[in-house]
Amino acid sequence: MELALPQLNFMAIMPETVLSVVAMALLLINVLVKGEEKAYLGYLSLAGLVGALFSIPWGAKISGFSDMVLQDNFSAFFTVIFILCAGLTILISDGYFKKEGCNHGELYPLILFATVGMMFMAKATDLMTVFLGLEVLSVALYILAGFNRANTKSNEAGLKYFLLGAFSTGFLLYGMALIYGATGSTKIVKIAAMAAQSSAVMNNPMFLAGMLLMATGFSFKIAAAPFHMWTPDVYEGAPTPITAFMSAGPKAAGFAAFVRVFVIAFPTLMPQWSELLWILAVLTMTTGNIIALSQDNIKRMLAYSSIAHAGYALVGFTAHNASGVSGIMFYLLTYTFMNIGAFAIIILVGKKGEPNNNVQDYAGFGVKHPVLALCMSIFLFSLAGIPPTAGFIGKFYLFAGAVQEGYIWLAIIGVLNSAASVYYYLRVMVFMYMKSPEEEFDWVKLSPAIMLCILIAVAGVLIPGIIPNSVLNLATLSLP
Amino acid sequence: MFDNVWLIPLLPLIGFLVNGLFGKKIKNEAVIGGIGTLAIFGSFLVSCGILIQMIGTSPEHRVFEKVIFPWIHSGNFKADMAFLVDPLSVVMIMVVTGVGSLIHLYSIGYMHGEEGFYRFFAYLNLFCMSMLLLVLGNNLLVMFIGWEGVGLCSYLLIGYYFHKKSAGDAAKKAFVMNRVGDFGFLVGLFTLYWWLGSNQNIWTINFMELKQASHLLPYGGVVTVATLCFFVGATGKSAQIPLFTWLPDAMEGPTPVSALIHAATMVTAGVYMIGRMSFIFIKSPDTMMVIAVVGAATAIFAATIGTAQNDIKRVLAYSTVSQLGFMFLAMGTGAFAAGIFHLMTHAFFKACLFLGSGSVIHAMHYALHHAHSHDDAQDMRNMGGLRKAMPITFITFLVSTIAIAGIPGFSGFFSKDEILWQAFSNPYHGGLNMILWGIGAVAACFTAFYMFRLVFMTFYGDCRIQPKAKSHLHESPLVITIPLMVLGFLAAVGGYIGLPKLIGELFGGIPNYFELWLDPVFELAQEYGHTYAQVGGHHNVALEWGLMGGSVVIALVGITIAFTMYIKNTELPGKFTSTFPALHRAVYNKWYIDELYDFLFVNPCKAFGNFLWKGFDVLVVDGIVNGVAAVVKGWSGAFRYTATGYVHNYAFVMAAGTMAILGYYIFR
Amino acid sequence: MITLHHYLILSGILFSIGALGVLIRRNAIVIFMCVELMLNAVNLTFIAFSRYLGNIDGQIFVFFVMTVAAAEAAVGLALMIAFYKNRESIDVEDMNIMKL
Amino acid sequence: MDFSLSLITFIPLAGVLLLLVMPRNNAMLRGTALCVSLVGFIASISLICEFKPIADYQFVENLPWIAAGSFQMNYHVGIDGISLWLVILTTFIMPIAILSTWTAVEERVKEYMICLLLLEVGMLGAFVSLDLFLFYIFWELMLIPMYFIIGIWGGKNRVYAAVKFFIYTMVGSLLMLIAIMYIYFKAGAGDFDITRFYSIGLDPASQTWLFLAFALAFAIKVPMFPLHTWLPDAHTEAPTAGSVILAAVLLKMGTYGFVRFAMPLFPDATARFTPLIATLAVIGIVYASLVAMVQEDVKKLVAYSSVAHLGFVMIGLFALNQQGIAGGMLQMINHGISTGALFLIVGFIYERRHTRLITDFGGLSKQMPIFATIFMIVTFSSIGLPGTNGFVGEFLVLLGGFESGLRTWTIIASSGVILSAVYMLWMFQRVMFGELTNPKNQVLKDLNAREIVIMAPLIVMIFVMGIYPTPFIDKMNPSIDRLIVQMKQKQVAHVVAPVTAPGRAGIPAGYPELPSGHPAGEAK
Repeated sequence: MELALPQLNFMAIMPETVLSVVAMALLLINVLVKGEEKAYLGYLSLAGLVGALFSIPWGAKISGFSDMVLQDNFSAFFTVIFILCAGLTILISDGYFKKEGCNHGELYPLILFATVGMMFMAKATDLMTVFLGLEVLSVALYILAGFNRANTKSNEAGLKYFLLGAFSTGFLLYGMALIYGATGSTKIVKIAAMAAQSSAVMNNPMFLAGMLLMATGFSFKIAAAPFHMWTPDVYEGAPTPITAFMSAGPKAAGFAAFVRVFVIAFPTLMPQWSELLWILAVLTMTTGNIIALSQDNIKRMLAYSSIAHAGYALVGFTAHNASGVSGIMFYLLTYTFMNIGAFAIIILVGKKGEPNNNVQDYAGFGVKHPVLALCMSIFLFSLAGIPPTAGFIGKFYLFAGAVQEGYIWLAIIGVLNSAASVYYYLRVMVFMYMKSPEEEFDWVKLSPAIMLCILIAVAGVLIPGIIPNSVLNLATLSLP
Repeated sequence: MFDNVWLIPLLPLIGFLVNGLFGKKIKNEAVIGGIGTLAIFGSFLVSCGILIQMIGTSPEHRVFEKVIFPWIHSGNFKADMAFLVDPLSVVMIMVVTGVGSLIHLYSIGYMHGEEGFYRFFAYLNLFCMSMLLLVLGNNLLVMFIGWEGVGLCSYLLIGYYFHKKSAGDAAKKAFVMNRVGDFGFLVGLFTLYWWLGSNQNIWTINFMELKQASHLLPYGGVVTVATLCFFVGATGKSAQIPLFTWLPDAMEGPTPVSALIHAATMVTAGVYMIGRMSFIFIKSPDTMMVIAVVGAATAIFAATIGTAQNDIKRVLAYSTVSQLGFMFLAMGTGAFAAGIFHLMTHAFFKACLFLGSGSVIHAMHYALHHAHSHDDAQDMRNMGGLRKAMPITFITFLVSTIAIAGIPGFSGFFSKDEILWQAFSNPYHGGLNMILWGIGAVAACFTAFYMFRLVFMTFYGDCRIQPKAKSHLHESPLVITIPLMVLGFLAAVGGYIGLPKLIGELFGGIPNYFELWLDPVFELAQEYGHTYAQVGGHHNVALEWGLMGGSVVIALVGITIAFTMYIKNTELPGKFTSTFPALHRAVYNKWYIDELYDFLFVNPCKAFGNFLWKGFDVLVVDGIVNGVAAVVKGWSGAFRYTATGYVHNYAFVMAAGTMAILGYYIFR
Repeated sequence: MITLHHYLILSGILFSIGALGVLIRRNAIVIFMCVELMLNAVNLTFIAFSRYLGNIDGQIFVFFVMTVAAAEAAVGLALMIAFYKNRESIDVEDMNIMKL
Repeated sequence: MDFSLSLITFIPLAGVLLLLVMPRNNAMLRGTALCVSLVGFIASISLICEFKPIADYQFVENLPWIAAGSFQMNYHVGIDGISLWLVILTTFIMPIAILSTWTAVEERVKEYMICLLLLEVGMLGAFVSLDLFLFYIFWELMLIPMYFIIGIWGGKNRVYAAVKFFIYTMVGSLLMLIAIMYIYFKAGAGDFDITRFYSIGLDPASQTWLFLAFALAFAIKVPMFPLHTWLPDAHTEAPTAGSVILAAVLLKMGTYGFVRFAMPLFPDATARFTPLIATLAVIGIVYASLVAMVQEDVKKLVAYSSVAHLGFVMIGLFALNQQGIAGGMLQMINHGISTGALFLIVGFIYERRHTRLITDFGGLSKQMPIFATIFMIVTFSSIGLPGTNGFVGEFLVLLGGFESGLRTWTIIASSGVILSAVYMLWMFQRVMFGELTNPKNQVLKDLNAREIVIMAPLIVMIFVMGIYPTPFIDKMNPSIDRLIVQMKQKQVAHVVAPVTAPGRAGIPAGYPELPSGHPAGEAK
């Protein structure tokens, strides 16, 4: 029997290859070039990212490696999100790590590898690719979380993330195994075909259990309610640029895989998982918002806010119609801008070793640095979902999707949650503007990189907020 | 002359604007006083012109309307700023502008040296403008502008001495009480407008249109409701039983104010309103009875309080309330012309009495001021024997007192006797007439008693003024005494234009010109009245003579009692008060009405307000709002402790979560 | 005769032991070993299904799982060493600086 | 397609950009802000001249804005008789409010002016937008500057008041957002144009829920009785200019919302909820008046008085006849002028004495005569004395209420006329009359030229609208007629037309035109 050569059109994974090559090159350069100055590594990695950005084959629908990956608009849109997220993180990390004194060159390749992992998750049409992408991303993130070896908090964050990450991968894999057992294939298209074909498969409890276990695995990754416990500790402990990266990139990747796998592989189990997501969404939003109300540490507060935002995205996912899914994609893009922008300002305000991450330490920031405080306010208003910002448009589309599908009560709970979330976002502004400054904030130095990042973030929040046509159309075009 | 009727209210308005805006700069009292007086005197001349022109025209078409500009037009509701001139309004504008001009002249002298001189004349002119609007308005809304305008001006003028807290309180009390009346007026207006509109599809509040449509109104029913509400408005404005306590306190204002507003013009607004809408009021017998009863009750009630007051202006205030009671009694018994006639005569002699008392107070202030003593210049107990010191004031005061007491030959007798006779002989209230006449007669007796008590205490007897001050007592300047003389003359002569028919025949058939003059206005009302009047009102002449004689006797009885108690043996009043201490104290404290109102309305409102604010608003509503926030914060605090920091706890929660999901779905 | 169900039950048991191990044990390394146990249980399931279904996808998947487990081991132990250097203990009880 | 409306809405935004680039010299900042608002006002005067008294929308602009997924939102703006005067009120009040900050605010003047101008953009946008989504955007946009104004430049516990104000309004408006989405899907494909939503025939059941969602958002803003507690806090803590705009315009957003959105969109639900809302309004009037009576803080008293005044507006609106709605609209503008003036007055004495407690004042009228006259005129306008603007509005509201089915409510409400006299005059007497004992009061200066220039236009408007309100009413009548006919038609249509066409078909064609002006329906 002759060996049928699988058609491996590399065009499908062109951006990933570019990034991987650049990352490996950086690793070598880092070893060869002596000297403390690591900034050039940053610029090179940015160049790599831009290269990857231009190599995305828009509009085409190329499935590579015998249906292991599928490069379509959906994954292209998410790839843009990942590249943006990585780029912004790199911009803000140079100043931070120099200040913290752990300026190791390996940071940039790790970020690039994590981005590659995310891209694979976005284009995976096979459970194996999903698993691989997930693991590449997670492993890179475990190291990044514990990057600041000297700081015990960073160590603890890395270790906690590792243990719980591995634990959740176990469940994910066990789910994949059961699905494979029930349907005989790991290709999501085939799974759907098998399930539709024979009702035996469809109501085989193993099939349902597999789907549920996979759901828990993914929920861990996007920090949905019962599986969110790790998020606050890891976000607080990890170095701030990495927290920014973790809060935006991997969450989007988790959603990409979650959406693609569930929408394509399990249409038959739609009622079950839609109801599960309904419950998860309510739990996630409520837990995230309520605990965030009484948080003093701003990083921990943003951690719980990111849980809440995962909940809002889940609302869109529960209503798996066009408006819901495009809402998720638009929302995750703008969420990247808002969150990384906010973390950029936290980096600026933070001193070495981050002693002053409490909200109270922001007293009088509005008086001392009006422009920076204004940017922070824009990010916070966008997180809260107040109209002129993109956050509002995103939330509008998510909840509109839910209302269209008839989940009125879900939308109402979502809306009440975002009203509650307004309180802790306003609380930051209260300290910034309405309290008299105790300190001079003179240690806040604006490096050109951070300024660029903040500018891009502000543009990313306001422009889609006021004229969201282009981005929204792109999102609606690229449904899975 | 009819065309420029709009000049009448406009001139005082101009006077108000000039004095109000530039008064502070002019500073010269004569100029300010001059502007004020000329403004009102101008309107008086225009009114005379209109009166003469109206006398010239035949009675049928003595009605003239002039629209100035469209005020509120919304949907089917139309209200224009427009004036109506007919015999009733001519009488009123003559009274208002005539007495008004005299009082303006008087106040130039009286207010001499006051610090806010220009402010006083500005408000006085504003008051005249509002009163003229009220009287000339051709629809209910313009009348309401005047109605509230006079309320505003009485607030401003009573509170003229604003540094005195009592003046401020009195002003506020007056305005609030008027406002209660206005509330009644508004509700009445709405009921009438709504009922006529929705049932007969006539959407109007114009008097003439209402008159044409009045035949569609039923007897009683919605008309009773509307007219009762209007009557509440009237009681508020003309200080009748429920809402009269503000008038005595209004004496805090300067005396010309009391004379103009609280004697001659504003308080008569209620009577005018009933007169103007007589064709509606007459259509509900119950309201007419209520008006008559309330009128009579107020007359007797206020008269009793008047007897025990020591402040000269308070006695006159209560006498005004009592005389108004007579007017309402007349209106209630359908004798509209008699009511308006008494209104006119009362304006003359009451204004004269007030101005006379003002001149007395003025002189007392001057004297006590020089003697550097601080006893009250208005308290009759430290006056006495002033007739020699102030002859003109004394004579005019005496003439007016005789008029008000109802001594034949003077104006008071003709108008009051006419009211008593109509009360006795009107066909509407059957058996009640006797009681009404009786109350009226007793009230007339009381009136005679306390008026002459006042005269004897101030002008006769030994002089109780401070010995040092006695030498400084002298007559008020001419500018004060001229209005007194004119008013005194009018008080004496005013009655003859409305001679009752009975006396008219005696002197060769002189008709009752006043009634003839007002006939076209009230004949529609009489016509409606006859439809339900009991037949056979007894009109025999002998009875009328007997009653007239009776009322004269009553007046004389009152005077003699006053004479014996205050001239012959002056300790009689002391003996009387000691034998009935409780009665005296009750009467002196105005039957504790003010305390009753405070107890019933003012304090409960304040307490309820406090309860609502502290109790409901802060505790309940804010409690709920902050409560929800606290609950959410509580939950947040509680949930926060779930993040224990231990990896195994987190792992446990994850495992539990997975088990729960699996269990829920697999075994469902 | 050993049927598919035996394998599944065995892997289920192995998986639960691993999971319980993670919950109960306090030492980081032991926890990691338990996670490895869970992954191997999954491998067993894959092999059983692959044999039962007759196609080799499952076995390919096992290779991926093993390589990933190895990578995770390297990273995990590195993190534990770093943690040990700072805190002289890799006991999970000490990992609670960040709470509430 | 003339761009006058967009011009007026976005002139203040241009002003904001201008201010951003200007150096921090306070006088220049205030000057530019004043000029920008004056230019806005002059531009809006052109609106009045060109406004034709016809029923449908004028100066309409309709540009496609967002067209993505299943949604289509347009930048659709236009005004008719109802929203014209509110726009004018906004542009009229802004220069006055800005002028009043000359001595009041010293620190961070640039941010203050930016917040004020942004607030104006939000308000104008909300009044002119005919696209429900666009309205919601501007509705929320207003909250941000107001939050900062109260929060940064406010009084003692300004933070509590600012946060309470923000979240209170936010909760209501978010529920409205859900209702907007629901209507959009009920109305099928197309944009968020309200005229399109007017024509869809919603079934009474869903109408109830939607009406409640809308009504809650607007009731919080009005504020109606149980939801009003944020107003006294917001007012007492806000700086003078902030509370003037809050009272003059922001409260009208709620009543405007009822007239423009809640009532025409859900006629059946409006008919069903009229008794409830009338009851709340009446309670609001009496309750707020009683509570105002016992206040010690002048600003809180004026805040409660505006709750009472807006209770009148609500009764007017829900009377659903020509006089009632015209009266309600007039009362909105009157309240804007008289309460705005009252807050300015409280601001003046606060700037001089830095206290708002009534007991600290007394006998001011001897010390400050001009101030006394102005204060008196405004007090009597607020009480609703004939000849001032307050009376015209109140009278029409009560007349309209009496004619419609709300007779008993109107009688209780007209007792509010007495209560308002009580608390206003009691406050006026305690502040202005009485002995000038307090030494601090004896040195107070009277109003300076700037303050008189601030008050002059308001006093003029008080008398102009009181004596000659016809031009205001004439411009409103046609659009009010259209609103009434539209609502009556839809209510009757549901009763008469048997359920032939499903809700989507709207009114059966050829329905006879009801004679406008005659209050058909429940008046009999």
